[in-house]
Amino acid sequence: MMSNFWSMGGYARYVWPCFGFAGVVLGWNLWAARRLLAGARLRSARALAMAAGDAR
Amino acid sequence: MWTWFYKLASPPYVYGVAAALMPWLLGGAALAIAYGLTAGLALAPPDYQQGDAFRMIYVHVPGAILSLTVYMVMAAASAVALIWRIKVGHAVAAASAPIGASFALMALVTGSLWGRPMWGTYWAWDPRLTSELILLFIYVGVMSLRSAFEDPARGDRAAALLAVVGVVNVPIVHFSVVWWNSLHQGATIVKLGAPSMPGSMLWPLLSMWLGFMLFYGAVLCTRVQAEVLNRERQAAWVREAIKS
Amino acid sequence: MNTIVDGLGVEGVHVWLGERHVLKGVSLTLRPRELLHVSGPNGTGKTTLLRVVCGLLRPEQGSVNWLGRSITTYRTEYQAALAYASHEPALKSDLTALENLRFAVGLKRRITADELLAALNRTGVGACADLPARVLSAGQRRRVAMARVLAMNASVWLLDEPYTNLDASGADLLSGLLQAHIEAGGLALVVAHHELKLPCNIRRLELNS
Amino acid sequence: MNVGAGQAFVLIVRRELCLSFRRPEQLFQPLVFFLIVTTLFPLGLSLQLSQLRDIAPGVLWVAALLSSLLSLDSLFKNDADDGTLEQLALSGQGLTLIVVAKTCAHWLVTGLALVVVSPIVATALDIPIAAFETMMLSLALGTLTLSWLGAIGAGLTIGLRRGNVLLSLIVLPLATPLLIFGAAATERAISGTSTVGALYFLAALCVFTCTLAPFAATAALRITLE
Repeated sequence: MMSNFWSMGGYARYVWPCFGFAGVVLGWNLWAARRLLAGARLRSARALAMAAGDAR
Repeated sequence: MWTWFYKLASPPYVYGVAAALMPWLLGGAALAIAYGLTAGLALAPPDYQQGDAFRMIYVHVPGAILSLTVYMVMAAASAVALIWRIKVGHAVAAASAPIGASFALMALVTGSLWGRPMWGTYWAWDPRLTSELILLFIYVGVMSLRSAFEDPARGDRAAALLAVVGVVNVPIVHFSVVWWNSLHQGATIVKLGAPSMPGSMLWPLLSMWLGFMLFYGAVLCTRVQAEVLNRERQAAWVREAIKS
Repeated sequence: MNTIVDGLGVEGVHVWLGERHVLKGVSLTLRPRELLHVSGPNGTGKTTLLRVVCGLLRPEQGSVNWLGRSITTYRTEYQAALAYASHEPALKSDLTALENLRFAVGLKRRITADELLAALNRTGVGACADLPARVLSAGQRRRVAMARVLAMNASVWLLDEPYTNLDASGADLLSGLLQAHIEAGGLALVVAHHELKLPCNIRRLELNS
Repeated sequence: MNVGAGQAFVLIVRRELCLSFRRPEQLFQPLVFFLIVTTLFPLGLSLQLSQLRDIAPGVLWVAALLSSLLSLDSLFKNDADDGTLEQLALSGQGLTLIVVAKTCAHWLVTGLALVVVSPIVATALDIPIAAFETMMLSLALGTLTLSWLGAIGAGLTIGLRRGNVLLSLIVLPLATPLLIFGAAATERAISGTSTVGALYFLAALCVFTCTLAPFAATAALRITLE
């Protein structure tokens, strides 16, 4: 039953890479967006710290 | 009269809304995609012509639709940003471009994986795939143009103009590619996603589409936060925003 | 809020170039028969200010007004009254000095070759009129650029480092032209990092970082 | 005393033509490139003459697009580099007029020149003389449209160091419809079938682009100038 599902009627070598690639794209999107936000926060924090330093 | 509009488009407001919306959108996306995958991969019956290979449309079709939808969002945001000089519009456009490009790439790769068993080749110069490829090129052009400028404000506006020019061109490209294709090959290519689908096949597709839309919304929220921060480094509200 | 009805008014102009906040709320007024000398160390936005006053650069905040009206809405009339000499002489090296003038000034007003030659003669480069600009020396190019300003018959002169590459006689000549322009009721904004020695009334604006 | 738009247009076109003819090598280089690229294809493919005729329209059109792109880079860049673009922008004439005049002049010295030499290339590619008329008409329409698309791209990439590559990246995807209809018109002219459909589409694209692109190119120039 299960092996029947995994074989996808003989199309397994196309179906699973297809879904795999879609998964990779979705995962990359999430990861890249988080990384971008973390970077932006870090740079903002640095800029604010520098501005505070200048004020003093 | 326009004050509500500007308040809606003010960076701190957008930042706050994006941060608050993001988990809900991501949760919704996870639910919709989970249902779509289960129903699409396991519950829906195999297609009588394409067998189990048809299941690839559950990522290909939403990916292709999203690549266009994201482009429309990007172009609309760009137009708003250019006309009313609203910085948040540039932030939305800049955030959308890589997401849309990734969806276009997804549509291309999954489309050619679907094409191999159906057409016997990975690439058949099918009009939809060809115009998808050109859409990807336009995305790459917009992103390269934005990053080529040393002054980010100028890069924003240049990329915005190109996005607007592109939106006029995308339908023309699609139409001309369809015209060109009908010239070279007959309409023998099996249509992706038959017009009349039984509900057991259609509902998972709609659910995947909804899931992808929500997913785009979630990623957009995260990216918009970053882009807004990058454009507003000196402002006082940033101090409050990045504390949390 | 000062609305200068008979001259040029710049109000609270802020410009960011990338991450750099170059102009931080610069205001100035300039009336006919006035010369404003803008000075300051390198990188303080002198050229940026001049480009804003020209209308080449749109400030993120603040406005530039000519005869009491914003130069963005009043662009054509303002540009017709304006002569700008940028830091580089802005000459096409393949065209002769005379052709350079004809194609630049000819867009502003109808002008004959004789008038253009007269302008070139006044700046002392009449003999170079038919030479391509690429064979001219840096000082001669500067003089041709000055002749272009003259020929435009403009009331507003916006000059960016006009004394660069000029020899002593050239500098005297330029000072004389500026003096004559001011006395004739014109107004001028001159960016220069050294002192201007002119008999007319010079106001100063010092930009600091 | 003021200079009307018509006079200003003529003056700018004259200026551009004058500049082009002072540097004839800049005129000939894209044309020579066009000839060389079309020579490379048959050499690389080593085809029989009859097969050459099959690929001729595509080769001709790809070479035409690429060689037109070569000269587009300098459309505004040269003037921006030596400061004369600022003088033009402050001349009291609208920026749109300047963009239109410069682009028209550019097409005259590049596009039209390419159309004129195209029969030589066509002969080498074994395109029958009967197809020349359609081919030249389609090339004229196509290069004019491309000049306009390129004006947008050139306006957007003025101040950039690697602007040339970026310009191609921006303009070529937008130019795909031109390639499709242009090559199709030429192909049909060779095979003797009706060319009207493809030519109409090409003409429609040309009219559409010439109507909207001046405004887009002006906006592009404003963005990079301001």
